[in-house]
Amino acid sequence: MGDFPILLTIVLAPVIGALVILFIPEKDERLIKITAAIATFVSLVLSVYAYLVYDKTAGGFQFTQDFVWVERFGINLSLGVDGMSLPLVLLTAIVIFTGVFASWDMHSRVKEFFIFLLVLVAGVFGVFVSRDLFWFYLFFEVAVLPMYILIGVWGSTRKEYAAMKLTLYLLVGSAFALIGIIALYVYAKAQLGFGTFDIMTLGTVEFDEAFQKFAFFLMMIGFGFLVPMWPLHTWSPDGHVAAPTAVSMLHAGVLMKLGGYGLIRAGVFLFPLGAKYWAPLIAVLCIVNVVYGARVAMVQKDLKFVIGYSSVSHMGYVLLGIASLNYMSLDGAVAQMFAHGIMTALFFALVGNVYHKAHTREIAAFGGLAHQMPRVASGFLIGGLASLGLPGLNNFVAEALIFLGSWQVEKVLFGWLHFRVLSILAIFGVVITAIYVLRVVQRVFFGPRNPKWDHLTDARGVEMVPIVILIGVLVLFGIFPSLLIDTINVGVGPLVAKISAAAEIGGVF
Amino acid sequence: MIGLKKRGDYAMVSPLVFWIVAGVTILAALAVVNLTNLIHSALWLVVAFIGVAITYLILEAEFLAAVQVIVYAGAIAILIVFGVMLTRRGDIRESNLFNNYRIFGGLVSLGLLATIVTMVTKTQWAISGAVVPANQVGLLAQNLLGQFVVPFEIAAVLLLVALVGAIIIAKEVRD
Amino acid sequence: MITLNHYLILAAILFCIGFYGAIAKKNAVAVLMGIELMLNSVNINLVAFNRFLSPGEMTGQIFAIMVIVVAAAEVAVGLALVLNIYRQRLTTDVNDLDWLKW
Amino acid sequence: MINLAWLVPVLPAIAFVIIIFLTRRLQMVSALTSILAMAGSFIISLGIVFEVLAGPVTMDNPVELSARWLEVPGSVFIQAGVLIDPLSAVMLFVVTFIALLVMIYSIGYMKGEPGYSTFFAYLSLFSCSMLGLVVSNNYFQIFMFWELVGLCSYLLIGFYYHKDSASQANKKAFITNRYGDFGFMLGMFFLFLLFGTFNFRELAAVIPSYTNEALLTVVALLIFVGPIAKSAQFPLHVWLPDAMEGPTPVSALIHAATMVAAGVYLLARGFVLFESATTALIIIALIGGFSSIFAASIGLVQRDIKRILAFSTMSQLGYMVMAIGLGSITAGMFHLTTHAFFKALLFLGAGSVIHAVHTQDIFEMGGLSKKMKVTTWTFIIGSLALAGIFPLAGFWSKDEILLTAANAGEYFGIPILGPIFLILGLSVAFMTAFYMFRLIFVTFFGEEQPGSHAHESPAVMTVPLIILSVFAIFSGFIGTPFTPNGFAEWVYYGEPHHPHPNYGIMIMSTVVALAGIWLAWLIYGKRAISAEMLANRFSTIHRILYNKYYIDEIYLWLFDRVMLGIADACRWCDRKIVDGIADGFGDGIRAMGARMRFIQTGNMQNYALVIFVAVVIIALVLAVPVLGGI
Repeated sequence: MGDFPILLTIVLAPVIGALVILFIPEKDERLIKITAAIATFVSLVLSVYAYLVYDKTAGGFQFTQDFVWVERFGINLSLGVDGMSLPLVLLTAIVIFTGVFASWDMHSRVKEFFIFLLVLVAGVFGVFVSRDLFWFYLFFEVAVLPMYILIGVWGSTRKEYAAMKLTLYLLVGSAFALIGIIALYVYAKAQLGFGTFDIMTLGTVEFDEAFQKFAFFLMMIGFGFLVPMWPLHTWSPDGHVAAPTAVSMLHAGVLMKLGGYGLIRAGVFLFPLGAKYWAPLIAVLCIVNVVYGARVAMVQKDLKFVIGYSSVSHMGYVLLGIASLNYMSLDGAVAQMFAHGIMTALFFALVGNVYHKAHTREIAAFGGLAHQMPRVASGFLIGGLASLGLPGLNNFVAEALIFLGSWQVEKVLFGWLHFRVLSILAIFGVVITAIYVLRVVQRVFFGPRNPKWDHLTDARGVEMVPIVILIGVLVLFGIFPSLLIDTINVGVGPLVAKISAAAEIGGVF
Repeated sequence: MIGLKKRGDYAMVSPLVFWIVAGVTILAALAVVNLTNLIHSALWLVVAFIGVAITYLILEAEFLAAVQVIVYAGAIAILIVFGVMLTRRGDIRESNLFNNYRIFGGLVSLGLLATIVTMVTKTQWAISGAVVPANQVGLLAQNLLGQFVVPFEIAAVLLLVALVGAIIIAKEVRD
Repeated sequence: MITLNHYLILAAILFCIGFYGAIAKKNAVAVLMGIELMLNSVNINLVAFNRFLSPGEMTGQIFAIMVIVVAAAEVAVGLALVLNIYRQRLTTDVNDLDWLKW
Repeated sequence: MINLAWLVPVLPAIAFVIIIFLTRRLQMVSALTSILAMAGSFIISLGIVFEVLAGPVTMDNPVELSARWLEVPGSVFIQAGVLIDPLSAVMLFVVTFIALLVMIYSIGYMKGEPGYSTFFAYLSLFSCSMLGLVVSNNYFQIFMFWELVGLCSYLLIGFYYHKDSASQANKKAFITNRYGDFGFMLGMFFLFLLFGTFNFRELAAVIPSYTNEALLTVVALLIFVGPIAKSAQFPLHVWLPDAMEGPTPVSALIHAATMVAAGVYLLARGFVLFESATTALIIIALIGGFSSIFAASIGLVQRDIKRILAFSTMSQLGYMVMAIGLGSITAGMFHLTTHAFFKALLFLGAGSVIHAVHTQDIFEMGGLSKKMKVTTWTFIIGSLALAGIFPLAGFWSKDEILLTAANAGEYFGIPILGPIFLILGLSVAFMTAFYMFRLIFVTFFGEEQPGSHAHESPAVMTVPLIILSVFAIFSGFIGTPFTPNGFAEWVYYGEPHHPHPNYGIMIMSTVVALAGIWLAWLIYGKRAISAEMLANRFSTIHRILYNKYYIDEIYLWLFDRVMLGIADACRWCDRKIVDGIADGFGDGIRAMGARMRFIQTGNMQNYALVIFVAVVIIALVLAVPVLGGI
């Protein structure tokens, strides 16, 4: 394949798909869906190929391509993936491919829906493959805005409210990040003598301590909105709940990962000192995320809200991984992004399936659904088990690495709160997760047969595609984690080297 | 105005002419604004347009002067009068009244004027002593069809669009 | 001797009068007239600058021509609008036209 | 054979995959697939056992095979490994053997159940996890399989998911075990932090030289939290009785013979750690002993045949934990082995009974001995073994534990401990004998229930019973004080020390057990003493015992009030405070907009005026100063 522009194709395939759909008559829904499936399949195949071909011994950015865009400001469309972004590209490809199948039963304004969906995913791909901060930001905005329309038009329950809330939160967040990026650019320009947005070049700049603290704070808030970090998180459950199935999958599965990825790439990598300074704050907030998110999930009445809050809780682990700032924890953070993406996509695909057929998501309305929908029940159970970190599934590996990593941290916050106490709280989150997951599984799927739901049909045909693929991925990477971790190691290695090279600095607390 | 002397003579025109033309134009403009009869205003507008045309002549831009007379004093003024006629309602003598901004608007205008005048007088202009070329119309044509052909064509399209648009907007809508 | 400043000040006076008309009149047609006066004064500026600063080039005059073209279009469309509004609302009083506010 | 050890867990896993994906509709094929795979594992295990017995593989010289499973350069290296020493060889044999018998038994027991194939798939998955746990060479792997057996337990308890009680029970089992795993995980991480490895052998090399005993004690106790939950020790025992909602073969395999014993196995496997933390060891012994008597006392008054057995299991597990806590992994593991045989036998016998009478309340049974001869006799053999009657298996292993208990004072250097544990052990032995024979007299010999259509179970169920009863009788002989080169020479920690026969303890335990049987006979066999009268006389105690000391109620209250209370508070906070602030921003801006609306008059002249005012101001501010002021 030599010089074949893999990454560019990955990004453009959905765009081309959207363009083709533009010319398909509205009535021909099947063709539209098939086109979308093909477009995303191309991305998926190429992502898998890139994942397999990526040279782990060489490391660094590979499959690079550069297009000069605005020379004066040093903005280039430069693409490339390293061990950190590659799994996330793969994640995106898997989630969108399955997402298309999960929306196979969509029948209103199909054409527009798939066009927006594909544009959205192109933006997400773009974020993960750009090496240029400007494009990183640009792609990010491309990913956010279609979300507003997708939720506002095709959503359910308080969709206008949720769409508006989500968009505003994300835009506020991205505004912070933008300020950070611009400040970074200006500072680096003064140092380097030329302006550039290239991450690797920026990574060579020695930022002074005050600036690092300032810039990392901006990045932390900006991407913290996205992750979402407590207390900036309330957009996410509302958004999850209101969004249509495929959008929920993408949203929880991938969009939130942009935050974690951005925080690592544009935060920790560029400002290791700033990261060390602010890490205690992130650590404290992420524990709130984990424990509090899980607690809130425990008493929700709507199935999707449970999953929404579980995402808040699980993304807390990612933040914990970042806050711990060592090899294992950062590895775990990236792996957790991947694993959680797959897991939560599975959840939303299944809930979407149930909701589409039963027209309600209220937990209390169900019971004994395993009689009518055994496959959905099994899938949900496996998702739930992944969620509570069962070994043999991908999430366990990620969480274990995060915990192991955070366990190594010898910091003491506020002079009395040992970092390990935070780890313990986070690990306790696993117990709470088990409680709410099993509670939902039991109330919805177990129990006596409820004749009210006898008309529901089990997942079959195309509906099985997302379930099978997502579970397959969870199990594969769960049993053979080195398939995933070895790649991530390659990406995190240089980052860790940079962190340990940075001076030690007292934290904010 | 036709048959004036050879090029360069306009510069010799007595300052008096300028003062008269300027005075008339300003008075006409004031009349446009201050009269309460819209028809009168329109007519005084024609006077002001012609005054401007003469000013162009003094500035040795006779092509523009001609265009000014034809387009403004001719076409636009007539259009406006038509507009007045078609929208007439009530007493024509009370058709052109002031609104609430009469005083405040006036003050702002005066302030604006003062500002501009200050700026104008404070600025040192790089006056060029060069002579106005002989064949102005030819030069204009060369420029318009050469260097500025794209704006020229766009202007043409704009006119066409404006024409069509005006027709469509003004057309009676049948229910 | 009539200098550039004289023309500029003349233009400024016309402009301010036109502006006053556009601001302070009730009738939409009168507003249009004010705008025409303003455009004319701008043209005077353009031509005067052309004459005094770079007599060899025609740029100023070409600009003026463009302005005249646009002004013509503007009057046509503007009057059409006024006509249409008059038909809908039976008024030409701009104070009644506050639909920009919701 | 040892080099094939990795196949032992893999074969059932393959069976699981085959059943799930291929043979769900073909019930018998599924069952045979499971059984074949299990038989393969069993044969390999048998080979391993013989090789271990014959060869140079000892506790000090194990065989270890491993592959790289997960690595973060310079930080952590986790292996997928196999560690074969006599300890794991014994466990392999026990697990594969009982799993095989239980699977064969299930062919008959599960006949006609929907989800027949699924059941065998789950059993295979469980076998895979349990065997993986047994052969693990590091803490991390053992933890993973530890959770996986928990999952299988969850799935199998909830096999009758249409029953509300079953779906509640499996949730409870999983969550309770989660608390245990939480502690286990913390302990494991601590261990890694201190020593930088998870591998048992590497740890064994470095732990003894570690000096900070307080820290080691904390680590040991944290790890012990895992076994507390898994082996149903007080206070995390609440799940085990409820787990009896699962099909009976499951109870036999998972909740009696193997999975619940995993906790004991872990203690034995990681004994070097506990041994280095004496305080932890004492606490382990106390918890084991307490659980043992606690469960036995509850077992005295229960009515449900499976629950009685469940409390008995809990009590026996407490015995084993106590033995290990008192420093003898030999005794603990020996009892684990014999207990696995006779407790599986008892459960399968109970299954046979339930299969015949379709009830689990012993007072609704009665007189079954006439109709179910094989079941009755095998059940009695099992009970005798459990009660510890000479010369059955339970006698020898219990004897060894009591011996250990008697030596506890010496071992810890605290003389008072010896008598305490000995009395504890003897009282448990008494209660055990009593409740088992209460069960037997009521179930098999009481009056026949009118309209009972009980009948003997098919051969596929009774043959495993017979095989197990053979083991229940004879398996004890591998470890008697009179056996040369017996169990104590295989499985030991440090130096093998052959037990010397202590006839005093032997006689005491026999007398106590016989006394228990006699009392049961008086009350339930001969009915010389009225059970109702006793229950009324000691009604408070009876009620407390019958309600399992109200532990469940306390937990429920804690969960409802504390857990859910906090959760509700969090939700309220999320909606009202966090979201309130966020929405407040929005509302604030909106209100500001409402105030500012008057600026937007919609009047274009107004707008133009403002624009020009601004122009004037900007010109004055920006341009004029440049030109030299007004």
